[in-house]
Amino acid sequence: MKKIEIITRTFKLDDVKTALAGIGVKGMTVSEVKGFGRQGGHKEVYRGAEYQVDFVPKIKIDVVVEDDFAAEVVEAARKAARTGEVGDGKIFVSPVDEVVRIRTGETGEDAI
Amino acid sequence: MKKIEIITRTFKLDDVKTALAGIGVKGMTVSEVKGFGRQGGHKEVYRGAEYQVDFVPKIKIDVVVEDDFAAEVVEAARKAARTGEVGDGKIFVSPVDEVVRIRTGETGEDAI
Amino acid sequence: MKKIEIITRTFKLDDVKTALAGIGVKGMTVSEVKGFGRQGGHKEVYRGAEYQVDFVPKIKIDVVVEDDFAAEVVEAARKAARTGEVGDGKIFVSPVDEVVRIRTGETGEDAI
Amino acid sequence: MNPVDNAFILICAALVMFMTPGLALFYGGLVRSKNVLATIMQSFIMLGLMSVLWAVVGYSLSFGSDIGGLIGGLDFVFLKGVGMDAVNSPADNLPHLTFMIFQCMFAVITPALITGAFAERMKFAGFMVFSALWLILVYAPMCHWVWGGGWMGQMGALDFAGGAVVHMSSGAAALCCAILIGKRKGHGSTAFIPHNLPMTILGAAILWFGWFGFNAGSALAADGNAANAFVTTHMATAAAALSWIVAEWLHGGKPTTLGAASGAVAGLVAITPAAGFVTPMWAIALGLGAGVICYGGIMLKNKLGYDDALDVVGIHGVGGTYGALMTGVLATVNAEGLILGNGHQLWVQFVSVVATWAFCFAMTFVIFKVVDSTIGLKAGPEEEDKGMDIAEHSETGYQW
Amino acid sequence: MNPVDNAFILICAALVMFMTPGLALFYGGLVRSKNVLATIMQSFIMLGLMSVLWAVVGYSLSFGSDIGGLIGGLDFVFLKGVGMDAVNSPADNLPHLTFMIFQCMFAVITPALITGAFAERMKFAGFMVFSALWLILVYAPMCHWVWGGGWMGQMGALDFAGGAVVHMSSGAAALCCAILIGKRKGHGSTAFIPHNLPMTILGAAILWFGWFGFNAGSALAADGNAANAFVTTHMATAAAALSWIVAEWLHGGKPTTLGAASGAVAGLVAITPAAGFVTPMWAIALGLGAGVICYGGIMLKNKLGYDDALDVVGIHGVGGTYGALMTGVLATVNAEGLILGNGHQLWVQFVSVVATWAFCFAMTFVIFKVVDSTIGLKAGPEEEDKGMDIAEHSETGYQW
Amino acid sequence: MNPVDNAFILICAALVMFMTPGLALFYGGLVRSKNVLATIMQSFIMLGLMSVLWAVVGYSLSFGSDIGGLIGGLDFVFLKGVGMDAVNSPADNLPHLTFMIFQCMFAVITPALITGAFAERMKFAGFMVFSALWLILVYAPMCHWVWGGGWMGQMGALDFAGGAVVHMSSGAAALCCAILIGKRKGHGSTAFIPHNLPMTILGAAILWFGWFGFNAGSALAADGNAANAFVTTHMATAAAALSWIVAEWLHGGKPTTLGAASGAVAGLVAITPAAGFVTPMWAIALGLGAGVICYGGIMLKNKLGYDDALDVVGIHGVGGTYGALMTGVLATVNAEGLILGNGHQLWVQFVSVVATWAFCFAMTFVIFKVVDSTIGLKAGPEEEDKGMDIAEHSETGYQW
Ligand SMILES: Nc1ncnc2c1ncn2[C@@H]1O[C@H](COP(=O)(O)OP(=O)(O)O)[C@@H](O)[C@H]1O
Ligand SMILES: Nc1ncnc2c1ncn2[C@@H]1O[C@H](COP(=O)(O)OP(=O)(O)O)[C@@H](O)[C@H]1O
Ligand SMILES: Nc1ncnc2c1ncn2[C@@H]1O[C@H](COP(=O)(O)OP(=O)(O)O)[C@@H](O)[C@H]1O
Repeated sequence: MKKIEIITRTFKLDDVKTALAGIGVKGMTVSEVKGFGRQGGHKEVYRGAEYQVDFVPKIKIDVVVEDDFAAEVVEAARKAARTGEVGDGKIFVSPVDEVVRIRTGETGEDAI
Repeated sequence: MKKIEIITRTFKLDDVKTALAGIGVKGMTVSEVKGFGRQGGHKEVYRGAEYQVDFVPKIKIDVVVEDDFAAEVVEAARKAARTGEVGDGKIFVSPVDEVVRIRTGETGEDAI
Repeated sequence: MKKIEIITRTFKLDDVKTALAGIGVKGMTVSEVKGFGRQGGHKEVYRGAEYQVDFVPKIKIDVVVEDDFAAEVVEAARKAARTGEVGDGKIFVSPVDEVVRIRTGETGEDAI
Repeated sequence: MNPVDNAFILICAALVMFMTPGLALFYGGLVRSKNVLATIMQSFIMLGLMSVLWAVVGYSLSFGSDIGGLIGGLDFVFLKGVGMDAVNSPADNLPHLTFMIFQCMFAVITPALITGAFAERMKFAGFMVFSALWLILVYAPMCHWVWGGGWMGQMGALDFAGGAVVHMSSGAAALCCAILIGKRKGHGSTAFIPHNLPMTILGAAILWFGWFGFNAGSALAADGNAANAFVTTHMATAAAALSWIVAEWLHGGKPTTLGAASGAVAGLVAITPAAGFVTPMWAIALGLGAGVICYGGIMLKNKLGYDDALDVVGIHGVGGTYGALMTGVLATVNAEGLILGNGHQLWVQFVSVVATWAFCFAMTFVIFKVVDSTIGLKAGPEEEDKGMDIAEHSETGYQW
Repeated sequence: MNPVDNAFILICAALVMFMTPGLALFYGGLVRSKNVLATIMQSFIMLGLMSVLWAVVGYSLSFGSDIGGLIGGLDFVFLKGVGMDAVNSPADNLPHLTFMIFQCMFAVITPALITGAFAERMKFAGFMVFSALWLILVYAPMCHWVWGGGWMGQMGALDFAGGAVVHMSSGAAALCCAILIGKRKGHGSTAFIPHNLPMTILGAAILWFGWFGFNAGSALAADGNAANAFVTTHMATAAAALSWIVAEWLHGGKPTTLGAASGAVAGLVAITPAAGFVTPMWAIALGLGAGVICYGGIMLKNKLGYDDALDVVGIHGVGGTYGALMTGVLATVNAEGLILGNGHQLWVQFVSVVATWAFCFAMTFVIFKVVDSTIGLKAGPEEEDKGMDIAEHSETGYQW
Repeated sequence: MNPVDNAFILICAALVMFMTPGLALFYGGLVRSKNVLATIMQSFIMLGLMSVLWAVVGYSLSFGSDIGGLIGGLDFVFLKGVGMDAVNSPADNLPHLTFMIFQCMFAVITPALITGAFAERMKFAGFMVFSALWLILVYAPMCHWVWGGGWMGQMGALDFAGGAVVHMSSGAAALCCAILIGKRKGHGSTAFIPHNLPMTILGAAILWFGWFGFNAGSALAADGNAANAFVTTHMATAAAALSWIVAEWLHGGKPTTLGAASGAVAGLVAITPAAGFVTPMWAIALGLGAGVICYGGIMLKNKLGYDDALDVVGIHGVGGTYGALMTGVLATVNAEGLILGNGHQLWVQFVSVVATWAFCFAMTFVIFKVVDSTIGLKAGPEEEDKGMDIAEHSETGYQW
């Protein structure tokens, strides 16, 4: 199985979720993260003291899927998340050895 | 080595931590996440406007352990996290190539 | 490609970021996490009721890099994050099969 | 000069001053967290800008010697002749300064009320100019017409504490601004969920607290009228908080905390013109209606589709109008409304409602267009994405 | 009618009104974030429900013409005969409306105090009915007995601003409710850590501020007694904030911010019955005791094991009782307590304490059982898990 | 005894009391979230500690019969002879208790102001002792010198509501403490970003609201002077909020919300000594200057490099000094300043400024050194890392 991590803009969460649910993804897990990249940050000023903030708010969506479903998921996520501007983010795919559903104890592809 | 990701209900954090510590896990890292799955979300209403919120608060516990300890950890976590209701969550196991302890520079299993 | 997860003290974020950017890392993603480990937690008291809090605030920095760059990144992060006290944290290295840049659709090392 | 009344009105003025930061929190909690400071700022800075303008020229335009029923003269510019005694004071029981500063607090909060309409997408520089012009071209005339000896007051329109001057005027301006500035990015598709409702409740509580100064203080004396206005204010507000949550409950949802707070504000708004003219039990009736009607006003907005972000029209526009008309119906204290057989009063109220909406909408339209085409008012889409806090103020609200 | 006293009491009434949202924040900060709105709502909506009920019938039951020392008559239902002058007013220096609204604010906050006991697990619909019944069946009689011409006042019980009427009554009700509703899910095994202590401190600060209206206003005149009550209130509160943190410090912990805020509230509660009867230095002594004794009351709860979530019993029940008894000991201003050799006063206080606890506990028991078996009061376990904000109000407090 | 003035000053005292928790929030929002409670606590607990000390001895040292122009006698220790009537009252229109408690609130907030200087790194136990000594050895003498019949007042120094007594004294103490305690860990390399600016704005709003009690109440009567002080306070504050954001705007940044709040506080500070002596229009001028000068004061700190964490020196030290001198220039009401040709007044103000800075700095130095070398004041580096909330109070501010 594969874990697909989609790091993208916060306001794209709903679009990506809908796109993935649309192709049959049954579950996913989302975290709020801060990203550093080409996009650059912004300046903040407090009582005249300037601070450069290099991190921008992003979301990370983790989805674990069967091996042969992975490419389709990546493609759907990419399309849904894309705006074409710097800062759209990345998708990482990595191997997963095992999955367990806590409720039932099922393992492997049944557990996803 | 293996990384075990346990995604489960927030109020199960203490139970899982205690169970894992009980079988000899020395460290873990926890994040607050939002989960989408079979459990379903809830409705929110603000001045008459309804919003469907599909994400429910979950926690994710990451534990990296030696290869042959992984199965035991998964089993302990599964038992501790289980309520039997939809939404108990998932456990993912994936490979880790290398571990480094920052303080000492130790690597591999010594570093866990 | 490799994913390097650096779990360390919150106030080390800027140092690690600067160190990694210094050796040419172009992007990273940061989450706020809570860590359990040898460092131990602290006691909290509310109206005379004591609670032991075992988790301490940490940050997790995820960086995905080319395979042969990984060792250098780990070393730079380790140096920047180190204080020598218990609680400095860990670095985990794991395999990544594929990377996609959402904006351009580039894949593999070009996408990092 | 009566020291009791002086003491009472000074404390009331402090209470009314406190309402503007209360409003800042009420609004601030309703926006997304990336806009919290910009939203708060638009109310808070009115305490700075409007106060100074009021001293310089606003007070004089409102309360200077009447020119044709339309505007006050320049007698009091730079507070000339506004002193520590009652000489020239429109309220001869109060030091002129006391009367002036009590009125100042009304001039501060009124433009702040409008900001809810264009929240999350307004540029700060343009906003400051817009507000300054609005004070002079909309608020000061309205204030003069009703309280400063102008035509509405002469006509006999009843407006105890600002149903027209404060709430209809800001409601009409809000409607105009919401239409002209256009929708927020994502309106209709994204959820705009309040980021901090406890802050909104706190704001509503401060508003309720301060409104005692607003309405009871509008008696301008610590007499039985003040007591009555105090009680009607409290009772209408209580009733409206209840009826709003009942309305949403019956309408298929749950009774919400935001509903209770919104209902309270709706009640406060609706009782404002009536506070000194109705009895406490009629105030309860008026409040029960206010909660339901303002809730309906917001449902209507959702239908019509303009993006009045924080419902200034639904609460202040609708509530103020409803209150002004009901004053013409229910007045029995120091005035006679329809229920005492005086249909004329309702007609007068109706005329004042129409005139207020027409004048304030039209004038706001002109001001908005002028400022928008010179300095610019609407923030760009990238600014909206980043949030106005960073884009306009280089700050962020929270660092947990 | 005395305009000075009218001005003073109207402002005091506004201050007391502000206490209820203060309490909402005080309690709201202490619960888990998933219950913040429901907790705030249970206080805030009392401003709506209790105020209207007070005007309709509560005021009359409390201050209508005495019927056998037990309850007031229906003379004032729907505020009949409660006017802008002092006619019929229990305080002949005040407009009747002023007296009525000042008392209204007490009737609002008292049932709100109870909500801390059943926080995080109470259904809203049942709660509303429970509170309405409680006002009529518990608060109104208590208020009549003590201040409305009923038997406790006749007996000579001293209760300056509501030790029995407000604090013991709500404390006894809280104990009853905490036992009947049962524990929160996870009680004993999970940590229930306050989610927002700065909010709690803000609430405590608003309570302290508003309590000046509560206690000094209870002199019902802007005289030396008001000055004394103001000072004793402040000094007892200051002393109790100090002694609480010293108690927890010595008891093996650290001096906590929550301790300082809790101590302040304990001091405010304890001085309430005594405020007009003791000197400032005795108030300090009384306050020093209050901080320690209420801290002890909470330690006791931890032993006894009932789940009084936000310590209403420990602070209002224990503090009110202690204050009532100490009034019988320390009274030297306009009354004579034990230290002036008048043991009888302490006995009278003791009788009033026992009667208040017994009556309020028993009556609350009946009301709770009736409402619970008809409408239902306790939320289910899934609702508790989700949090009452979503379950009961379809809202969430924060979206960062 | 005048009941109007009594009512007015009691309400003003309540307003001033509310300022201390307002300050707690103002400061609390500016620190990092791990220090929010400790910061709030350092202000809040002053309500406990200073109030009790004031009753025990502080009031007497300040207002007891003058001893050589330097200190008050022990006539009023334990509030002996401080009663419900005007006997012995320094203000013969007020109950002695009313005067005492109004002054008490000033004694509470002054040491709280200092805490901004050593925020995020001060131990609690040492802090409590430091503050107690500071009240007795710095505040009480200063208060006596200026208002209690001491040499500064005799010399003719004008300080309407505490430019020297409250703001310069705390500003000088803050400078001394910031230098002695040293920098926070990471100062210069890490960003110390405010964790909750809405909380800071709320604090500023409460300060502004309460300051009406502070300044108008300092007229000690509900007369025209109170009206004037009320208006000058509001206008200077409004003007300073504006001029601060204009200064930062021109200085190359953006107009910030924190700037508006900081400017408001700077205006409040600067007008404090002048409130009763200048006209409203001069107050606007004074306020415009205050915003710019205090902004400059903070820029200077960034140059000089001491770690006055929350800018007590820049705002209270600089603002108080500027206000005191400007009082000597602009006074035209009940006094004559330079603009009326009375250069002597400016000289007197100058002398009082120098004496205040010198005395307060030196005395604070001694107290700090003594407490630091016995009980200890600076927290260790691990405590700083963990945050003072956990290290000193075993609590955390938020659990989302
Ligand atoms: N090598 C990397 N490892 C981990 N996260 C990365 C990496 N590069 C980029 N990211 C994440 O992707 C986000 C977007 O990257 P950025 O370079 O700003 O734009 P783009 O994806 O359009 O090239 C970053 O904010 C960061 O969260
Ligand atoms: N394929 C998946 N990838 C990542 N996370 C998942 C996936 N499926 C489920 N989850 C996580 O597990 C949680 C529980 O899943 P859910 O389907 O609600 O119930 P259950 O685990 O009982 O089948 C989800 O909220 C989500 O966080
Ligand atoms: N096996 C593990 N799996 C995941 N995270 C771990 C593991 N061990 C430690 N950590 C993380 O590293 C942090 C530091 O570990 P700790 O044992 O306290 O100190 P040190 O790294 O100095 O040995 C922990 O707070 C936790 O977040």
